Amino acid sequence: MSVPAEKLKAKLVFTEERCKGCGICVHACPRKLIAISDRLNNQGYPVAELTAPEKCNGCAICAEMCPDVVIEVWK
Amino acid sequence: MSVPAEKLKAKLVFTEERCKGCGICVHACPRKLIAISDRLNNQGYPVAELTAPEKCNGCAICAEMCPDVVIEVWK
Amino acid sequence: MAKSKRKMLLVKGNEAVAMGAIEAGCRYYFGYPITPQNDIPEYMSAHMAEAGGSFLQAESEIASINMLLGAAATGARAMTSSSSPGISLMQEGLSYMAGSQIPGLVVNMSRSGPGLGGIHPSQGDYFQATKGGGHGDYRLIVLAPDSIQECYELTMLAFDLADKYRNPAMLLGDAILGNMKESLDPVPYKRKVPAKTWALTGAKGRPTQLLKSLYLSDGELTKHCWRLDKKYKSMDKEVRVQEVAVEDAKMVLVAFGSMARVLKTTVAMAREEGMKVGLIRPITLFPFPSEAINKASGPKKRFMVMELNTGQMVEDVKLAVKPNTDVHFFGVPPGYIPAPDELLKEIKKVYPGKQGQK
Amino acid sequence: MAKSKRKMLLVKGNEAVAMGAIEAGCRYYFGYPITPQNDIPEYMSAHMAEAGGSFLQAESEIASINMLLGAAATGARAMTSSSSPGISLMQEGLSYMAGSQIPGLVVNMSRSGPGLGGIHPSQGDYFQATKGGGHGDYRLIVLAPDSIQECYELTMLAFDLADKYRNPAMLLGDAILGNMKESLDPVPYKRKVPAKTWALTGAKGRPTQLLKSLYLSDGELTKHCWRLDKKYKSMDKEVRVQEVAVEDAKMVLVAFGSMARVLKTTVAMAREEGMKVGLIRPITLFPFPSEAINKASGPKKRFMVMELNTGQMVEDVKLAVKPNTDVHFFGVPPGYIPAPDELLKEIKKVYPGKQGQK
Amino acid sequence: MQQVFKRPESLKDVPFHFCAGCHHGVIHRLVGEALDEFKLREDTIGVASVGCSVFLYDYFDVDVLESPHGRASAVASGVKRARPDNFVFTYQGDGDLAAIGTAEIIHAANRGDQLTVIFVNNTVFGMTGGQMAPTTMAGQKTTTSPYGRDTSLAGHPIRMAELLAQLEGTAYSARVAVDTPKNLMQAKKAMKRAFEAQLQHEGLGFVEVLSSCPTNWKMTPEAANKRLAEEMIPFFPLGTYKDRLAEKTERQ
Amino acid sequence: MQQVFKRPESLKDVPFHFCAGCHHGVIHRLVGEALDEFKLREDTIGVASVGCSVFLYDYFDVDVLESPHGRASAVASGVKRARPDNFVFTYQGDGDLAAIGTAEIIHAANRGDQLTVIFVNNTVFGMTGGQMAPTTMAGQKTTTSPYGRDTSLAGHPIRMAELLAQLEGTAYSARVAVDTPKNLMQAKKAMKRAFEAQLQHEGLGFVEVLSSCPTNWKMTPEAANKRLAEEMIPFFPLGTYKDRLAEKTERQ
Amino acid sequence: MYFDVIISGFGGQGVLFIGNLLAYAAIIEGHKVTYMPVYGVEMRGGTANCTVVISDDDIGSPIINSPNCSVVMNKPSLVKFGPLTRKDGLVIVNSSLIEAEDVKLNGPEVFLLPTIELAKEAGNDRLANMVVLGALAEKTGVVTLDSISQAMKETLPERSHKMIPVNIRALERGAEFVRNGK
Amino acid sequence: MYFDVIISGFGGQGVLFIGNLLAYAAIIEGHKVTYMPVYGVEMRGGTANCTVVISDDDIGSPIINSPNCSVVMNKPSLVKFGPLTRKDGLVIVNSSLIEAEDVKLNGPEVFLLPTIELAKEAGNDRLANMVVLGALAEKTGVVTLDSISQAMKETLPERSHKMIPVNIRALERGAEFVRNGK
Ligand SMILES: Cc1ncc(C[n+]2csc(CCOP(=O)(O)OP(=O)(O)O)c2C)c(N)n1
Ligand SMILES: Cc1ncc(C[n+]2csc(CCOP(=O)(O)OP(=O)(O)O)c2C)c(N)n1
Ligand code: SF4
Ligand code: SF4
Ligand code: SF4
Ligand code: SF4
Repeated sequence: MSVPAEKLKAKLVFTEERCKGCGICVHACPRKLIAISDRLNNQGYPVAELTAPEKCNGCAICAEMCPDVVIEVWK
Repeated sequence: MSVPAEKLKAKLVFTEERCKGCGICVHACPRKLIAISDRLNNQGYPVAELTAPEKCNGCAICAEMCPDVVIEVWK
Repeated sequence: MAKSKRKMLLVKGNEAVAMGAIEAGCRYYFGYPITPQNDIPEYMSAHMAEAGGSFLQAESEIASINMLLGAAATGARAMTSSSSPGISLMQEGLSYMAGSQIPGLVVNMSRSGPGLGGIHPSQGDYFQATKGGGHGDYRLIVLAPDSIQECYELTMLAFDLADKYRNPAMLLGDAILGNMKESLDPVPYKRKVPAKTWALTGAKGRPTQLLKSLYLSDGELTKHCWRLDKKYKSMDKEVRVQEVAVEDAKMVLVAFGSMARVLKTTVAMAREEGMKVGLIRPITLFPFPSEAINKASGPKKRFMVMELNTGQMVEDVKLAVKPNTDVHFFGVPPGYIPAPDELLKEIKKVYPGKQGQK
Repeated sequence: MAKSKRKMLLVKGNEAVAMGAIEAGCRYYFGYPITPQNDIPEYMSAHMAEAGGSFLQAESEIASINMLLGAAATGARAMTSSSSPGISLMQEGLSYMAGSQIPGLVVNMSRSGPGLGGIHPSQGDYFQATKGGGHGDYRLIVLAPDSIQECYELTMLAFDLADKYRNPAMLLGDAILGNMKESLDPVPYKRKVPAKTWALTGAKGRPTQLLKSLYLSDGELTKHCWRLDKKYKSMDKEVRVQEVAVEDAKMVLVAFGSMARVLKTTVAMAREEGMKVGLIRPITLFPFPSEAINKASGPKKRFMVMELNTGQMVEDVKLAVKPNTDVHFFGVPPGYIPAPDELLKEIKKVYPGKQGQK
Repeated sequence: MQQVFKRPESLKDVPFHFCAGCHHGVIHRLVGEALDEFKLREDTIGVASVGCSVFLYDYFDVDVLESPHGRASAVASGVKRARPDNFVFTYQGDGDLAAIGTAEIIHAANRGDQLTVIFVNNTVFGMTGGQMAPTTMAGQKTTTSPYGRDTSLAGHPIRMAELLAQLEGTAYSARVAVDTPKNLMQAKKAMKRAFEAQLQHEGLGFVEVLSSCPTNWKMTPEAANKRLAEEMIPFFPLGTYKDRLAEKTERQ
Repeated sequence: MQQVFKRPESLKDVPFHFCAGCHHGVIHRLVGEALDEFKLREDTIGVASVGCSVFLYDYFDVDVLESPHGRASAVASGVKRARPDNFVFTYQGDGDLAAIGTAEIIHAANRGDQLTVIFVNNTVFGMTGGQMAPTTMAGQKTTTSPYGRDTSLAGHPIRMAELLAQLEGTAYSARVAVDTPKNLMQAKKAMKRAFEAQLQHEGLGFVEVLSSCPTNWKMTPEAANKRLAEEMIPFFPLGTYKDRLAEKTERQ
Repeated sequence: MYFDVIISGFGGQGVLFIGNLLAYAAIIEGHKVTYMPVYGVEMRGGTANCTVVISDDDIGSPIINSPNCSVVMNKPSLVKFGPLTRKDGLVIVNSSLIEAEDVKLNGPEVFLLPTIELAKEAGNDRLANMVVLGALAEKTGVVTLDSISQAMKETLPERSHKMIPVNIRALERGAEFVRNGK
Repeated sequence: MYFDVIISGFGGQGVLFIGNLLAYAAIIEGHKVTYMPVYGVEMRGGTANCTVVISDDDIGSPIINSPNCSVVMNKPSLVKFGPLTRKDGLVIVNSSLIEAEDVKLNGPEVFLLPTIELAKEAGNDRLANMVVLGALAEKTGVVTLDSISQAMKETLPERSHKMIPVNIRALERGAEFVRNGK
């Protein structure tokens, strides 16, 4: 679920199949830009997503904290 | 090998069969009154003896230090 | 195992073992977690204190078996439980308990080996349990349940036999028996615990006592070993064995524990098809029911030993049968549980008079 | 074991083992002291560094076997040694080594059990060594020397077989063999160590490697166990056995290690008295020389198994003989070593055609 | 744009089997990052212990050896003696290292074996279903302390980082956590120090990582992180208990 | 005249099998005296370890249980759980307690098991012929360190009294010696304290006694005592490392 | 009388709970029964299953390789257990999480059950498992809903008894769906 | 050719040393030989013994229950091994430590040897063991003194070689006493 790269300060790529919906990124994000969606992946977990890509500055704290290395960050 | 009790300040009794001639009592005695004799016991050890019973005041340090509980002390 | 008016419970084999132990007066439990028997320590941690006893989670299986040695030496009924790798770690301690003639119960809800293996049901510890996995000439009393009711009742019996013979006893189950639930009639324990005059309780008003396995002077240990050997031989009278349709059987299956359980269905299927198949299920693995097996054997009988391993008890069966009895083996090492009809296929391959027999 | 021009040495069995190991390229020794094998770690501590290897006194036998597992996993020749109670503590580790297919040598200079027992020579660990004292379906390669020369040469062979089959090997001696001195011809090691492509050495320029015994997915472990079983069966070609005067023997003795050694004198005595007595000495206890025993057996033959225990190898002999062979047992549990003439008396009791036979 | 965060190369590109929110995943990644940083992937032999992290070999792209439960340090000591030029690490839980493996870690540390030991303290036996560990907090309910850990019978939680720091052969010992970004940064540093201890032949490098086990704590990942901060850290203080490299630098 | 020194009643009237000058004998006597002093002979269950002191039962006139090498503390923990009203002590060598028995003593202490542990540190494995122990001094020659203990491979000697003092459940931990009359008097006091720790249900009482092994040190008893004073005591300082009873008294 | 079923799904869907209830209900009705849960490490990673065998004869294996009936609560369970089900058997599919078109089994009868929706209707969408149990009982007749209710009373701790009514409603909703097809 | 002997005494009397020398000397003379020392815990408490068997055939047991020859260096050894010696055997008694009247054996020949006195004469009273070895060799002829000297050279570390001459003198003194009775 990547967000188009143009005119964004940063790009986050979620490997959704690996997300376990644990919500750690949700709490970690200093700007509260991540939420757990209603979407279930094939493992049955509701997956995390970036709610406001344009506000993300790519601090990568979510990625650092994610136990499942779900998020990759470009800047 | 007990020393006659009369007119002595203290009495030391060596259970000679248990003496291993280790010499610890010899070094422990503050007055240097104990020596290892030439006598072998049945275990083959040369046994310790009190050389000058009249000088012994029964401090019992030899007895305390003897690893084989060979010496009993009366006072 | 008569029906009763008590409420039937639906419990796991592991729980049945723990309940049986407490009912039989076991008051000290020492153990270290390992799948597939964790319900036992978990049950004990919840219930031992209210029974007036003590639950201690040890730092390892080595500590467990040695704590058991200590507690049992005081005359108390005590136990530990584990599964295969953990039981391997107890071998020195078991040898000491046997050598010092200290009773006590060790439960092995065995899992699959060798090594870390897995947590599948397995009967790969038969040799270890019955021949002595530890050093020296000694034996464990080994009981092998095949139902939840037996998990409960044989646990009680194991304590009794251990005390009677002053020898450690082992209850040998597996991952299936430990984890499946079945109905249990929790019959009360009624036998008497023998007086333990040898127990260490402090020398108040009596000479001091000593429990040890060290015998250094000339010939002393030789005597001790023969004394133990005599004791082990005398256990023959404790043999327990279940026979299913053996009398007229042309082909006799031998299996224990879970495997025997599955084979009971297979025997019924075979009988329905008109094949004279029977089953001998050793309940005591040591002492081994050699006599029952010998009786059922003979040059005209076909035997088939079935185990969840690559072939262990089959040796004891071969040693027990009459000369020229044909003994086959079918093994399923851990990782798969064959269904009754699959086993029937194997039986058909060697059923006497059938096509394809070997 | 041909004579040579090398200087004959007068060394203990323990030393011969250590010398053989270093000569065969063993460079890592891990061990914990225990009588009667302390000369092995002592020798190693003095000589391993100069051979370019490393001696490490472990904190326990459990640490020893696991250090051995670690060192051997890198492809190095490595070993540990101990005696009975210490070997009991290694059972979990041995099962892991076998399950992970890691070679390595474990020397058991066995002493008397059960428990602390004593330090007398004993053969009470036969079951443990050959049937697997640890959990699960696995076997050790077991070699049993009966002389100092064999202590040296079988140690070398044990390394070779371990490497060839990727399985732990055990040298099973006893307190006599470990502590007696005899002349030794220190023949040089000439065989090649096989390449160990499976070894863990860091994944430089190759895919990563893994050594493990855990097989969790459906059916995987079943396959692994059968693969191991096949390997164990294939070891049959490695059987080594010594036969003494067996060809025309009416009565065949079976014994290993020290006991076999003493019996060689007894056989000579019996022959002098005109009795046709022979001896089969298994040198490999696993694989067991069933074929040799089977060949020598038959309804007209009398067998007598003699062991320094209450009866262990006798089971394997009974499993090996032809139907209706008469197999007797004479055991001497630890604490006493019978002299050749005493053993002759026992033999006479059952020698065929003699008075008093059973 | 440049990639500023990516999966370390020493980790295989596969999903973890850990429960949702379990810290094992982060800790794995930190180890992977340290392996990358020191370019050790091809020189490493990892030693897996038995616990939820038993599948180390599924995740790390290095040679791996499985060890019996609790014996990882002894296994690693054996590996390192035979391969002194390889980098050798163990990854052990608190059941593995602080219960059954106590003797092995104490003596590996006391000998100063050149190993890096990652110790994951989540106050329970995770893999086997949440039984009490030596690190379980006083009063904590687990499946084998259903009424809470009774310190009068089971004692108090054991502090391994402090204990091992006492031993001569320990070159580095620290306790860290990965519950907050700040703690995580500290954890990264500690991880590297523990690597350096071995790389510079100073002795054993030890990092205790406080970790959550939402499954067995029966908590959401968020609540678990909170518990870690509020209950565990006060009893298990974060910090460096020994750092021989730093001592050396100071002396110079 | 009055008898001012006699064999304690808790010791049987038989000779010791120890070598000439070996301190095991004195230490046995001190334990016997403490048993007498607290009138514990009939309430005691002694746990013998495997080492030169394995024949405990030949000397002490109390119920005795033999344990496997290194496992005396675990065995004693089992005894004590089943018989909380008996006095339970172990007597262990440095091979037994500080090598193979490390995990068992650490966890018995950590649990605060109500035991009294007498630990005899003579820097070698005595019974098996003088091999290196975890307590062997740096550079010390033993049968398995023929060139002297190499600390770079075998580490430094381990200090058990200090290590155990770290653990919550340890109520008392001290190191004493019996090489001089003065040290012996201290040892007597420590012995009693370690008894009291158990008698007052405070936790584990531990006394490390520095001891000589003339046979394996290959020294005369006199030279052995000298070595003990000059080499051992500086590395293994005598003293009380923990005393919860005293702490309590102070607080009161 | 003989019946066996494998009930499978994510951890947290309560499949072990309903398996246990089913087994207990069968005991109440006087049958012999075995219940075998997955255990140990297999529970990590989030899937769970259990096997229940109900019979009037002694039960041999509590592990069934080819069940008469499968209840699959999620897709991975369908993939694993669907094909193992006997040709003449029954597969109850949680159609709230599994698309009908993904169910490609040849042989067993497939019964689609919108568990979450029905549970919601009964008052609590987390009771999808009870909906399934009700449907299973109704569809196979192996035990009555009454026995299941009874089993709940006997096995649930006192403090959970207040939850029984809503559970029963969910049970009944499942049964009703079987009867009415809606 | 067959010979066996048990040599026993206090620890420190050097009985293991001379047993080993005897065995090595026999190897030098081309015989087969076994040497079996006591080991382990038995060494505590101060007694030691070893068994040497020398033969031209393969040697079965290195442990002998009834030796042809016993050398007893102290009283406890006499008590233990004297009576085990074969009736037609030989007991060499260290008469420096054992009173002649204490030797009550019926059967074996008893040979009294004042070892300490003879050792003193040879130059070092601690070499009583070498006196015994010399006497044993002379009395039984099992090996020559030359072979024993040779064995010493081959087995002693270089740094001890300077002690060889006085050891040889003690050996010879023992042999001489056998020859001359004084
Ligand atoms: C000898 C032995 N005993 C017990 C076990 C069972 N076992 C497996 S993992 C484990 C403990 C897991 O806890 P921990 O080490 O804390 O790791 P976590 O799972 O919490 O990461 C235990 C006791 C085993 N495999 N082997
Ligand atoms: C499992 C096991 N390993 C090893 C031994 C051998 N062993 C007996 S006593 C001992 C150590 C003795 O040393 P220590 O404990 O220091 O006591 P000391 O003899 O010096 O008093 C050892 C290693 C044994 N009996 N059991
Ligand atoms: S932290 Fe990772 S696994 Fe957890 S919800 Fe966020 S992206 Fe998913
Ligand atoms: S201290 Fe005791 S054993 Fe030693 S010499 Fe003196 S009396 Fe004898
Ligand atoms: S059980 Fe606990 S430690 Fe194990 S993976 Fe799950 S959350 Fe992590
Ligand atoms: S060997 Fe050492 S510790 Fe053992 S009795 Fe002799 S002097 Fe004492």
